[in-house]
Amino acid sequence: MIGSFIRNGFDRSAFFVILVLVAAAFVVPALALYTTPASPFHIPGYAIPLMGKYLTYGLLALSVGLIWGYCGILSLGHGAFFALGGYAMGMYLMRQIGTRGVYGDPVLPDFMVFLNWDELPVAWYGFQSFPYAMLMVVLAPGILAFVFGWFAFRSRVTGVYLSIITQAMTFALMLGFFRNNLGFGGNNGLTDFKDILGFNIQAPETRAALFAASALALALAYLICKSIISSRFGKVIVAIRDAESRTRFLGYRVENYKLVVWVLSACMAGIAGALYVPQVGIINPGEFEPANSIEVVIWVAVGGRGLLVGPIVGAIVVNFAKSWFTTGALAPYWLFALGGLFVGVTLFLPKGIMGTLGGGWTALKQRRASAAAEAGVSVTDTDGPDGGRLKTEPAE
Amino acid sequence: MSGPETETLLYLDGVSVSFDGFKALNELSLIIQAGEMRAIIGPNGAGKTTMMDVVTGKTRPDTGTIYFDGNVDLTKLDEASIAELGIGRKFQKPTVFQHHTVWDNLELALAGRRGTFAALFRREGSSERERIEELLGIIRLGELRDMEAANLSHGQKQWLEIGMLLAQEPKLLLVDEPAAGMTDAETEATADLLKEIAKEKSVVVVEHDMTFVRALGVKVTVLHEGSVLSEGTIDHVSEDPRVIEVYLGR
Amino acid sequence: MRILIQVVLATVLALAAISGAKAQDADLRDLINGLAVGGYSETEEQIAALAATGDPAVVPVLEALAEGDVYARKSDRMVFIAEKVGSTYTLTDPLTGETVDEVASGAIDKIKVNNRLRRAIRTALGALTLMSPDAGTRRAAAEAIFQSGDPDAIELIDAAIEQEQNPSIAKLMREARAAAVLNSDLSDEEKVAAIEVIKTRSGRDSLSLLIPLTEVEGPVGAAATAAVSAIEGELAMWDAAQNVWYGLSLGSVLLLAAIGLAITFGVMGVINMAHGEMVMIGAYTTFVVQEIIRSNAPWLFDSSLFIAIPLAFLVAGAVGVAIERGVIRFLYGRPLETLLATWGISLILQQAVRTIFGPTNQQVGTPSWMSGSFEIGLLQITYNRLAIIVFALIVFFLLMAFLKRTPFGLQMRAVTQNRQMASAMGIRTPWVDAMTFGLGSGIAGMAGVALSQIDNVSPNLGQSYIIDSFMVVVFGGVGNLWGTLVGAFTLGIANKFLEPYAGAVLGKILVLVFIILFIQKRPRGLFALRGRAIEA
Amino acid sequence: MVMDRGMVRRTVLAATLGAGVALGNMMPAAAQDDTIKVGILHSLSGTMAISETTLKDVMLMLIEEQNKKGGLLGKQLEAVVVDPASDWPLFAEKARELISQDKVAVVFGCWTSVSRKSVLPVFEELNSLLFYPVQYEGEESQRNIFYTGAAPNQQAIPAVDYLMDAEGVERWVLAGTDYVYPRTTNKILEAYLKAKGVAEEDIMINYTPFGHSDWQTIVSDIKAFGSAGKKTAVVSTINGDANVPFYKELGNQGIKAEDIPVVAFSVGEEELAGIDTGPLVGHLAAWNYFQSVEDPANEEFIATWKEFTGNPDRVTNDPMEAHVIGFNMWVKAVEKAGTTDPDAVIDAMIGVTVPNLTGGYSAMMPNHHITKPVLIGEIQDDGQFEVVWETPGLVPGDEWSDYLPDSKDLISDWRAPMSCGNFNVATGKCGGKGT
Repeated sequence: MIGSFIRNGFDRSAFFVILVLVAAAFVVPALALYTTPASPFHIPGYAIPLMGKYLTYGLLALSVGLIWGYCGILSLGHGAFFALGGYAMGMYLMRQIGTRGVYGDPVLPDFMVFLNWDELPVAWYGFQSFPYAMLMVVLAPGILAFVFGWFAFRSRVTGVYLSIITQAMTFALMLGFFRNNLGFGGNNGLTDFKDILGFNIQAPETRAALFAASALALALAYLICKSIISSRFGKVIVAIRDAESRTRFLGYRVENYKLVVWVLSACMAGIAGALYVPQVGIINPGEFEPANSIEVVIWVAVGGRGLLVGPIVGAIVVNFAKSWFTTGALAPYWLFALGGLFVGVTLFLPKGIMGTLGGGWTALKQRRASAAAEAGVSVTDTDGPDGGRLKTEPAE
Repeated sequence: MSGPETETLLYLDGVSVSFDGFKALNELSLIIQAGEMRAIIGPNGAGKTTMMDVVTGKTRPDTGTIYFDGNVDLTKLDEASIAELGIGRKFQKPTVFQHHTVWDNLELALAGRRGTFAALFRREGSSERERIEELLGIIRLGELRDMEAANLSHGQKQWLEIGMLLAQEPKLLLVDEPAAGMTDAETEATADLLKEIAKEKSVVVVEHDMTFVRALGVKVTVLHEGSVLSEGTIDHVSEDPRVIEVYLGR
Repeated sequence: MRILIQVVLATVLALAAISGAKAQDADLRDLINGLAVGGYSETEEQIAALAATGDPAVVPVLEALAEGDVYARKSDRMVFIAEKVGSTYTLTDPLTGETVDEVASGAIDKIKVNNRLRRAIRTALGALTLMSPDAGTRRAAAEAIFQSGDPDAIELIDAAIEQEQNPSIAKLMREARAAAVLNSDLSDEEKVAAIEVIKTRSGRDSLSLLIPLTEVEGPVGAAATAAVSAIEGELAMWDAAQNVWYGLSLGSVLLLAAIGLAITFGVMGVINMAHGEMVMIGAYTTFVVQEIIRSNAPWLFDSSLFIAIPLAFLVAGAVGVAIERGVIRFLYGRPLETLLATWGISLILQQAVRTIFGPTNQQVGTPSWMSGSFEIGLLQITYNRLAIIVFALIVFFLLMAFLKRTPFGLQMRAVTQNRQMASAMGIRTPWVDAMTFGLGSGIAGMAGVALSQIDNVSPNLGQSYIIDSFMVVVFGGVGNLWGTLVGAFTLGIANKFLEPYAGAVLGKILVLVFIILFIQKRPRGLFALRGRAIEA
Repeated sequence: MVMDRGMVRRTVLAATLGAGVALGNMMPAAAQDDTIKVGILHSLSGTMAISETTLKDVMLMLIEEQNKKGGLLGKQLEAVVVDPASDWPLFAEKARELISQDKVAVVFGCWTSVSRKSVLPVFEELNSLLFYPVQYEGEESQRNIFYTGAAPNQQAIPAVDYLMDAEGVERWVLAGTDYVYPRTTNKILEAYLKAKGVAEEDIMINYTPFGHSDWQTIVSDIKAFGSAGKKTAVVSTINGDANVPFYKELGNQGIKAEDIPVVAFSVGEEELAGIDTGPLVGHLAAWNYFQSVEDPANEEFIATWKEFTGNPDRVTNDPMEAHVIGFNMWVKAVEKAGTTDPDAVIDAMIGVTVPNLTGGYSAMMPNHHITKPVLIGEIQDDGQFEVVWETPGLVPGDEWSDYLPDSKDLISDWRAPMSCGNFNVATGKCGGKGT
């Protein structure tokens, strides 16, 4: 059953995307670790966590692209799931510090000693165990998404209203996590990590492994998303996107479909957050900021939301541009560039980079097909007023 | 209150709905027999679409009872459950899944399990394919099976929607203005199609086009201001002075 | 009595003979010059000595000292009142008021004052000005003595009360006397009577006088305890009123911030993330207007906001029209994409303002008529908050009238309800779109004028209001201005009633959670437009 | 050639990843030998730009001035400016970029504690130097970081002493933004006040979120708290943006400095530039520098600054002075070491003494904090401060507060042989309170 599910989605384009990601997972670390700086193929050490970060953003964008592009749910609060996953990982990493904190307390993280806490809050129990922490990486965002989605989809909150309350959700969480009393480090968040699974988090090998894990996680997530949208489930969620009440009148429980894809997307975002934190070395409530979540949506739009690969490309392109722009003389102009990008993409590339590139090829293919049709090969019924019209652009 | 009779398929009694003080339905009572085809006409705002909304669970009535197929109380169910009971609905504006192919549209509408888990892992079987082929034949879209629905003509979309309705295998079809925007030839063909369908199922047609209603040749109910104004054959209602006053005479 | 005699004597002398006054003046001049000797505590002693002369002639120098305008000339250690004119200082004789010299800043030393000295000066001035012919000055004097509770002033006040014609000032003076009595070593009966006077005054400052007395043994302590609990009971009642007032005030801020959005988002369906930047542009317009007024026409400063309001409307409105024509008109029917584009615009506008005006806060002054407060019972109402509430309501009702009563309002509603139909009837829909967006933006700009009075004028100004604005509009019901009004005030008051119990942060979180749950119950907001068969 | 959609996707994806790989090659590679690079890590956009942009400008000015004097070790200095955009993870990323890629010799940067915490592991890992110019909560001492801003004992405690002695304050409101600096400062102050005999009920602690703008309730609470018949003062650790509405509300509700003075640790000349200070005259701030300090070095600095920015209205403030001190110390240490090698400079830094802008000298101590005078200033109506009190001598920065139970036994000394940031004098071991 699972096998056929996966086979269903594993077409040529999926094969290539996965191939690129899997290859990157092995080749990039190898180039970083086993070539000398003199080699033309050498990748400098600092670039590894940077590229790993792009990939985790790619995974986050993919999770948003799945629900927005295929189910029409525009979440302005996905940063919350990302951050929750990140916090779960961060809590594990904090517990690994042990006595190496500045106060040397074996159990309590520094910020708790700092605030004179005597014992570990209940929420922190179990996080010294890696499997438990990984479970929470998925469960924390998953449960939040389930509760939120359960109410919202059942009440048929849709469109803009849903977007706004997702924003309210992440905003409320941000305010909450900023509170030092909550016990997650307040504004400073969690930082100064030492080990992951016993390996020094700053070692090049660990970094390479984290990069590889990010690439593989992204490849796996892509494969799962691809399989979902190729299944009948995928057709149903697209149907919901295009005509929700029609779907309902066909007898589909729209809220259940939305809930499943929403929770899945939240879990993916959580995993992205968990991979992000060890690579950037800090998690703090700033990740909950509504502006961050909006930025994710924009990566998706830039890359192209009608395709699964679009969000991944969008996240990588925008963040690469950000890294490049915020250095040196161009730094003051970064926001102009970013703002201009958003306006430009919505106006001139409504299908995003990948949608437009792909659309170009589809159009070309169709033109070839129409040339063939004129040559005598009937491709379509031309009865209706526009039944035989060939679209020069693919519909979204 | 006595229960609805056994051969009655749809039973509305004293149904009222109001929006911000405006009474869209006012004590509407209506009975559709099993196997019956009924045409419903009425001027704009007479409550035709609202009637469909309350039957399909989109709008909850303020008062009144609606029973389906004996003693199933529709006012307590949501759209999906009502659809599963066997009520199919075609919208006024053709509503198909624009970005799915004709084939996928029909496949999605096909009767069967609607659960999320099944949708994730189940693949279509040969009996399903046969049924889709059959439907494609009925709605004459066989050639266009791989075309995206967005690219269909208006008439083709109407047909596709009717096809999707059939795929649901409902006991009762609610059809809202099926002939709107169609050429004369298409209108005629649509009337034939509906008559064909009505041989096996109950059909309620809401329509403005009198030629079309006449072509159907069935019992007609005239709605006005949310309740039944007149009922009978097309000739009977078109001679009813009240009907002429509110509707035909304009 | 000594001081009274001196006052009378000084007045008589000053009026009688200038030659006689000269001798007095010489003594006073020495005392004033003494201000420049030693540190703060020496200066404080000197202030007391000046006050003890009871001579009204020392009032100007004490007032100037409190303002930090008194300097000592380095060459001869003479003390003058100095005013900076251009790059030099004009020295004025503190007693005669004559201009005596003009010196560079290096030639004089400022006599520094700190809070303690300012308090001493306030007390001294209170005693010296109780008999002033100006009612406002007498009132301030009585208030100053009430604050200081200086027992030496009792006799002075008694004399002043006898002469006082104005009953409200006389009451204030009796209260000041009571405060002084409580600090004196007079009999318990006197003190108990004084406690009664202060109890009727009520309020926080009365509490601060009485609370320390509750620990005193005997009848005074008992009376004070009774008075304290009476006042506290009264304050508790007023607290609720105070919360309502704060809620209304916060609500009016939310209303102002959201009302423009109710047009651009609620009516036009544009998810306008650049809305906050329109507010910011309005605030910066106010700043520019005030800068121009400061350098060119300082006498206009009190009207600066009235000049800024229409200008802010025009500037923000013009930016809005430009955004609509340049970007948004290509995106109608794709609301979620307007979100992306306007977010981009907001980033550009923020950075543009940061580039032009710099990243730091800009100073927007408060006109004098908006400063300060008055009291209704124990409820303190600040003028600027009151002005903002009134302004918000005026804007709201003008907008309602505009939409309901003018041809443009009719066209606007026609276009938003049925674009094709409106277009077919000859309405220039693109023009109406642009004007509607301009209207929403312009109103946001006017909100910026008001918000510049209570918040930072910085490039980030808009960001802090955007989420709240969306919450208000969505909570109230999209497309319904009344909903925005009710929504804003409901959220404002709810927030303020939660804040004392839950704290500012938790209060805000609770309000957000409430909105999320409320939207579940009413997915289209408080005042949802229920329509027939809105097809998905 | 016919490409299908999948191939396009693959190509673009590969190209994008490739671009990421090529990141290093696009930037100027290794440091050129004829300049010494100085990294500047301050936010130029986002919420912190309001404070940090000025620090970037002052660094550019200092570097320009140094180059006019002939540079350092015979080389010119070259500023490398990056924008971490008020985004804390981006601070770490940019720090890594400055050190690994641009090969800067030293970095001047950060404002918030969280940005410092974010970059700290990077400086440790890559062994470089960071000069951190802002007053902070203490409880930290790291080998690669030099703290030129005030520790709590160089700001908070003298301010409270002043209020107690000069103003006779007996009742205290500790109001702050809810983050680590106010929390720690208030804990230290609470312990200190209690040690001075202040009763529990005479201390009110209140925290508000970042950017809090509606202060009506809290200001009226302060008024209520202040009406108990004892002289009351507010010790404010309210951060940045929230100050303007706070002070505006104080002015409007008529809280005068003579009645309830507010002493702030995060309000300087820059912050006041956004407020009409008329109603605020007499409220206080504690810093180690004020623009109004009359001293030739300060006057020269202000003149240079105004000329450099081309704006006669630009003010100067305490963190700017910290950068001046830090930069001069670094220059001196490099000259002393004869190299920019981090280890050599870190060793040479300790003991370096340079003039500050208030007429004295500041020295780098073994705990990587510096000695500073503490000044208390009252707000004037022209937006400046007037110094009303100052410590008689210099106060050395104490990174581990004596008033917190977990840190009172800790000291730090980065000289050999101890070379430890958290040495426990009770256990005699390096590494915190131990077990």
